[in-house]
Amino acid sequence: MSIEAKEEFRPKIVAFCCNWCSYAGADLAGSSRLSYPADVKIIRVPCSCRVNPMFILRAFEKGADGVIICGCHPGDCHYTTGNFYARRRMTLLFSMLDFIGVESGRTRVEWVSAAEGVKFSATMNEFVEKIRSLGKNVRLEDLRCQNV
Amino acid sequence: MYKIAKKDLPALFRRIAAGKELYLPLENGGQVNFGVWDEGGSVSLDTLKTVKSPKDAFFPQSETLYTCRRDGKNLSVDPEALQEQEFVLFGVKACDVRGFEILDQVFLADPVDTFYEARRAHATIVSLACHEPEETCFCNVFDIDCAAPAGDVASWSIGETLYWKPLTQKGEALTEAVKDLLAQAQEEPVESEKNSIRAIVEKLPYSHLSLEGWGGGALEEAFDSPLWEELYKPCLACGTCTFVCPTCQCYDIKDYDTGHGVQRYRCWDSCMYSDFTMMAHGNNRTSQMQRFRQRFMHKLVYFPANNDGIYSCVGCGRCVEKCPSALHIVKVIKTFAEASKSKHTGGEQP
Amino acid sequence: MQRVGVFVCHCGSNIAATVDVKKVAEMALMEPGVVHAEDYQYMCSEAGQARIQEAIREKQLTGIVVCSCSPRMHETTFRTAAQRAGLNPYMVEIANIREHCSWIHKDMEEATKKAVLLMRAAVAKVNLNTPLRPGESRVTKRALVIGGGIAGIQTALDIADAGYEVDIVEKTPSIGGRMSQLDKTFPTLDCSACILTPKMVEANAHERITIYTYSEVEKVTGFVGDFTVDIRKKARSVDMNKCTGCGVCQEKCPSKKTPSEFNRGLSTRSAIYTPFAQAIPNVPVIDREHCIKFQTGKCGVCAKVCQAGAIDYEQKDEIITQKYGAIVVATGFDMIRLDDYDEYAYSQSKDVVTSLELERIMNAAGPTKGHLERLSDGKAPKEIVFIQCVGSRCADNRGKSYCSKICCMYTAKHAMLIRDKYPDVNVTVFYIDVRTPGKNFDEFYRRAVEEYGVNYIKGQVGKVIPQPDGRLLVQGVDLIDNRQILKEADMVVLAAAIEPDPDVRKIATMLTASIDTNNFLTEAHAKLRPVESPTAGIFLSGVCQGPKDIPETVSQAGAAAVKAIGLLAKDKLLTNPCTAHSDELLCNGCSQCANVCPYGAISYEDRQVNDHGIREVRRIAVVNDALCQGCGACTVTCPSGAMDLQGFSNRQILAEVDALCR
Amino acid sequence: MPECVKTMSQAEREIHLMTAQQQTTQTQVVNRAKELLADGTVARVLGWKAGELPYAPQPAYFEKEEDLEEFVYNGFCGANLSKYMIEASKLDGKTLVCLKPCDTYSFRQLMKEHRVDREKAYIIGVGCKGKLDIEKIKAQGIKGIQSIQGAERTDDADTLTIQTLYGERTCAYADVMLERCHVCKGKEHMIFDELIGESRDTKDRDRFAQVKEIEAMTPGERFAFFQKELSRCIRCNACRNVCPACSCRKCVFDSSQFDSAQKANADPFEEKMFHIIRAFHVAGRCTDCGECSRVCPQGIPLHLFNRKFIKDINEFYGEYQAGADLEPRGPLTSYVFEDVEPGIVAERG
Repeated sequence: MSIEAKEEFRPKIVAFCCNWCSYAGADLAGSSRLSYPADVKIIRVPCSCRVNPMFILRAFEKGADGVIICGCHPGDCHYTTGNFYARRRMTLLFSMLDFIGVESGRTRVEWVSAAEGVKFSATMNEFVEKIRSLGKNVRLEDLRCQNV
Repeated sequence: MYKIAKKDLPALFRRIAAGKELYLPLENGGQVNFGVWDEGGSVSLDTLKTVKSPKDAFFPQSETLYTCRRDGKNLSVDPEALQEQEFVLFGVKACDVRGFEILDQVFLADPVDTFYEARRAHATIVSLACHEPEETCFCNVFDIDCAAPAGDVASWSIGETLYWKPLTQKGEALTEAVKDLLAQAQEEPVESEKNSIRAIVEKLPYSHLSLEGWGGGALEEAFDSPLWEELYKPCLACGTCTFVCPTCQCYDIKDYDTGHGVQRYRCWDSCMYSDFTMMAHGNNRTSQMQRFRQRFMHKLVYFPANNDGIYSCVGCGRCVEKCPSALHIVKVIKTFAEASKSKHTGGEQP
Repeated sequence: MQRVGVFVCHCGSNIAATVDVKKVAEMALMEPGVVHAEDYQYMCSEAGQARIQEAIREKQLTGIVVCSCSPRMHETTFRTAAQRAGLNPYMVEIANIREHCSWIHKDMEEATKKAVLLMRAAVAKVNLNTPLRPGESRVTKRALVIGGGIAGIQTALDIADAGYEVDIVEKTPSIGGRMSQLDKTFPTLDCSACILTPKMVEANAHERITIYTYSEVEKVTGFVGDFTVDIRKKARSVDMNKCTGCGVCQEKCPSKKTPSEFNRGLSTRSAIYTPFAQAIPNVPVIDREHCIKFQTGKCGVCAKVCQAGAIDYEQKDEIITQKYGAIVVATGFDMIRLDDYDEYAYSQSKDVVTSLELERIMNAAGPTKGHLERLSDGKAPKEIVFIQCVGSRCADNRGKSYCSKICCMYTAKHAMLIRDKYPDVNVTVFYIDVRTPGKNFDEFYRRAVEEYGVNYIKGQVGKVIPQPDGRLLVQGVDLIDNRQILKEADMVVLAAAIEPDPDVRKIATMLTASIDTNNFLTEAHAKLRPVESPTAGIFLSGVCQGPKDIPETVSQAGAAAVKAIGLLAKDKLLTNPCTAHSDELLCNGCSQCANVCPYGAISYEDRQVNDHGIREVRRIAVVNDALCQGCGACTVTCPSGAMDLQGFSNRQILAEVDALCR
Repeated sequence: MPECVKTMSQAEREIHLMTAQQQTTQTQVVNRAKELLADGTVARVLGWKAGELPYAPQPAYFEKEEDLEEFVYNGFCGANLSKYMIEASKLDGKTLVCLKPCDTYSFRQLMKEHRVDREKAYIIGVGCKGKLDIEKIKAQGIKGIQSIQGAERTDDADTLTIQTLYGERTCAYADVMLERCHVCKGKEHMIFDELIGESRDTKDRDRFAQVKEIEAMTPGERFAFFQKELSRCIRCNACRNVCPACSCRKCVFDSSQFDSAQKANADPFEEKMFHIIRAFHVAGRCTDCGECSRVCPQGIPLHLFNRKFIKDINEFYGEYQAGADLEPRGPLTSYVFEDVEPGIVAERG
């Protein structure tokens, strides 16, 4: 392996997945052996509505390059309405991040059902690709967290 | 006494900045604050008051004390290096120079604050007389002469010329380093400028503010005064007054988790904040009245009580300008002085 | 500080082949709080669990992390194991290093690195875990069944037979449902009424079953074990206690022009009516919309002729409030409306009928007394065409994407019955596929084709054109012979798709039970929990969950009953401890959280608080643990962070974020 | 719809207005306040009193009639007093509070959130003809201010005359108004017990013009813009503490809930975190009263954050004005099935 290839940019990506649909979708992707880059790490939350904007900013602060939130499809929320609130919150938050100049591709919401292992894997592949093209997150990182 | 044409100031700055870090009042988005100058920096020596005082140069709003790094279960601790680079603070007003002396009382007293000490030792202060003092100024109440500022070099901005007078050895050294840019000058224009400044100071609304009722001896009386209960009410409990103040010196020490260790840093704190001096059991000042009282008692009673009568206010008037509720030290001083006067002249107790 | 044990599972080679499990265990020991780490072949095995329990006891562990398969798989297993060793089950966290790691990554180094991160996140979380204890709530030993069709009746009978009180709420004047409208049933061809009526009677006579007909569920509050339901008993205008069911009122009623719902509008009924002869209860209702007395104030014939004096024009709707431990939804189905299928001329010709209408036509108690005749002119048809999948298996938005499941079989039944009774009538069936899975189903279909000579054509009908002579021109294709077919028919029967009763959406909302895009109620698990709704205490019976035939409906009804009985048999329920809680010192009482709570679990109270010496009365949010399902919507709405979720607290999630971004 | 609790009969009110016609709003308020204090309707008055400087009146409570001699109401009374009503609601008796039209939106929003007690407030809706920004006056190079004439705007006096240590200066009233007055929400009071003084709609700008300008920039330019603006933030919390929507008993940035108790900008991330989260927490609740920008000692245009959210809410979920109604659900506590997806942000580019 050449040195160049070794230093290829490997983004840090945090995926918040709701327990009922998307986490199960990720499980299905796993049991179907549908691969996606190891850069994606999943945090299980009960519902997409549990994701606080502060969690997202915290991830960026600590050096994440992309954050994706996955939940049940609108109308299918285990808690009936959680993802509707999540949708509004994230729309506004993403718009604000975009407004202050953070690249809009770094954040994403995707609805993935428990049956959509294929979609989960495809989404993650796509998202990682997008983050790789955007490069390292420098606009929302706390410099103190850089491991030097 | 030396002088330099104002148009040549960039050359002077460049010269100083070549060997040392140079702090100047810089304009950013309509606001002027001290900052490290570089080519292209928008210098504003005409601004009477920077938003923040220049105390950041010695006591930054936030500074790392040491860094712990974690490697498995092993920890290593790296103390933050002390200031080693020489730097020049240019354009400091008389009140702010006095502000440094007050901070010295705190940080250079035993136990010495080494971070502060190192910065003080490496700094040369070029002060600047206040050409046009404003209605919020009351430095002369604390015997500060804004026409003849202290510092290592004093300067006066008169017309198109900056007059320059070294006052200390450090000042002489700096003068030596830039001497080819300076020309010899007469004292006379400076003297006349001083007179004109002092004449304006006489006319300032707060110039004759009475400090009656204050000072180290007023402890119990002032502390128990019912006036606080009335005074504090509009206070929003923000930290604006403390953060723009040249003499506020309280700080908090906090840890930041960097993911691979901890950075211990200190940052300015404000006695106006509800978590100021928070301890495990809670807070010893539970109401905003108590927090409000603390700030003024500290500046006007406790500090003079412990520092030979020196008040820890320099009359810069920044808080007077910036308080969102138009509530500030002048209001407090006056209210107490009036109450004290009426009491001593047999007037009604407030 | 916690004492954490980390257990890394090989899962045979499922994990160990791609993740260096020894390395993960070794790295775990570097983490704060971790005092024990080991790896083992199958952590979920008896031996694996024993190792965990031993470590908990010997190392006095206060929390454990199992790096293994998905928590959806074995979280409960490990929690139970930990509990047996004396550890609080909520001090267990799972790092999913199989589905989310070893199974999707190939490179060992990379997968191991990720597994270590996932382990660290779980350790970071468990370090902040606190022991949680489920609360208890009582169980009301009474069940509510919504819907009085065969599904509801069967469920009610089974629950009642087990010894619990059951109430059936039926919106029409009689129980019986769709099955009561059917003539014969496949594949045995026994008479529907003959097998249904005894069940109806049994339910009616059962000492533990109360039937509320002409009633609707109005409001549901509460939660599993303790629902409170308001039932609106609509004014019947007939005193149920006095009426003898003699039927004179119906005979004498001068308003007889109302289309009969029971006969699908193919006949009319009086304004005071029982839907059908065997109705239970056999007490009529006055349809006030069509009653002359109610509309004009003049008439009152029924009151005059009623010997029992049962007619009560003053009767008002009555609200019955009752507590239940379990609720079974059995709201059934209806046929879709055919407005969008005008190519089949349903609205243009009386001789184009739906299969349910045909059931009524064939039925001896139906509009034609069981004679097969054209509704337009009363003539006996000679040529009948059946069209399958009208609105089922539909690719476009007009119909339903699903298969209605029952149509193939009932069409075979219809065809067979017609050919049997009227051998001179030609029967042609246009179909996409004939689907006959089920005991004796395919044999039944083959009999229709082979013994009764029903003409099955694989292909769809494009258009049905009413002819000037009253006959119907059917344009179709034969896909096997690949040719156009033009066929003149006397009657066309449409196998219209079935859909959940439209009222189910309203009911699902009241119950906070989830519903899919087709309005079928969603089951908690498609395979493993097919008769439970994800909302605890709500069970599903019959077609409200998905298309099914009578035997399936009855078996599902029984299954739902068993689930409900299982719940009612308990005296107390343990509640999910992962609920939201409000910190009284941080709460603003602003009511934002209640706005987003889907369970109405948040209320406010004025409470005396002591905020570090400041004593005052504050409006504080209070979460009802039994109602809270732990979604966390409130926690994000709360600006001060007063509202937090146990088991998924702000700090726990942040700790995971930090660990993953390290 | 404005809520008007009629405490005076229409006739009484007309007479009151007629006799008061020649008086300034200040005198009328003082007279009325004295009456209400005297008859025990209210226990105290919350208004403004003359400060140390001519341009800095101070929010103040008056409990005695004679104290009201110090009461002042003029163009410098920009402070939104509705937030003080949170504490005043805990006191015994009613508090007479003077609210300008835009302040009443805040009061209603606080009512909705149960943070103020309507029963504890006697609201005098004071007229407003635009409030002044001392920073803008000073930005014209006016310093050493001794006195100011014309701070009480009338129809025929639209100029400020300012005596300074360095001579007399004048400036046009409209040129030195607060930013928020240029995008005035209108002269209607949303809630009041009685009205005193006339108001003027001073709107002469597009409320979202600046937001649109920034939106039109490239991400890099936007980043540079906010980096520069926010770099001045000293985390004094004046914006938060003055904000009527930031009414939390304990702010998340002061508590350990999210490990977010930060007091200083040790890193540029923190000021972004603080201002984004603050704006997010008040999104759908912020009435756009503009107090945050008014009090910022560093002149950061903080209202841009709030306006961005308001603009998005209006575009995505329909026009919404916080505090214009008492409907408990706001844009972030409601939804419709067809809401836009968050992906719209990236799609818009």
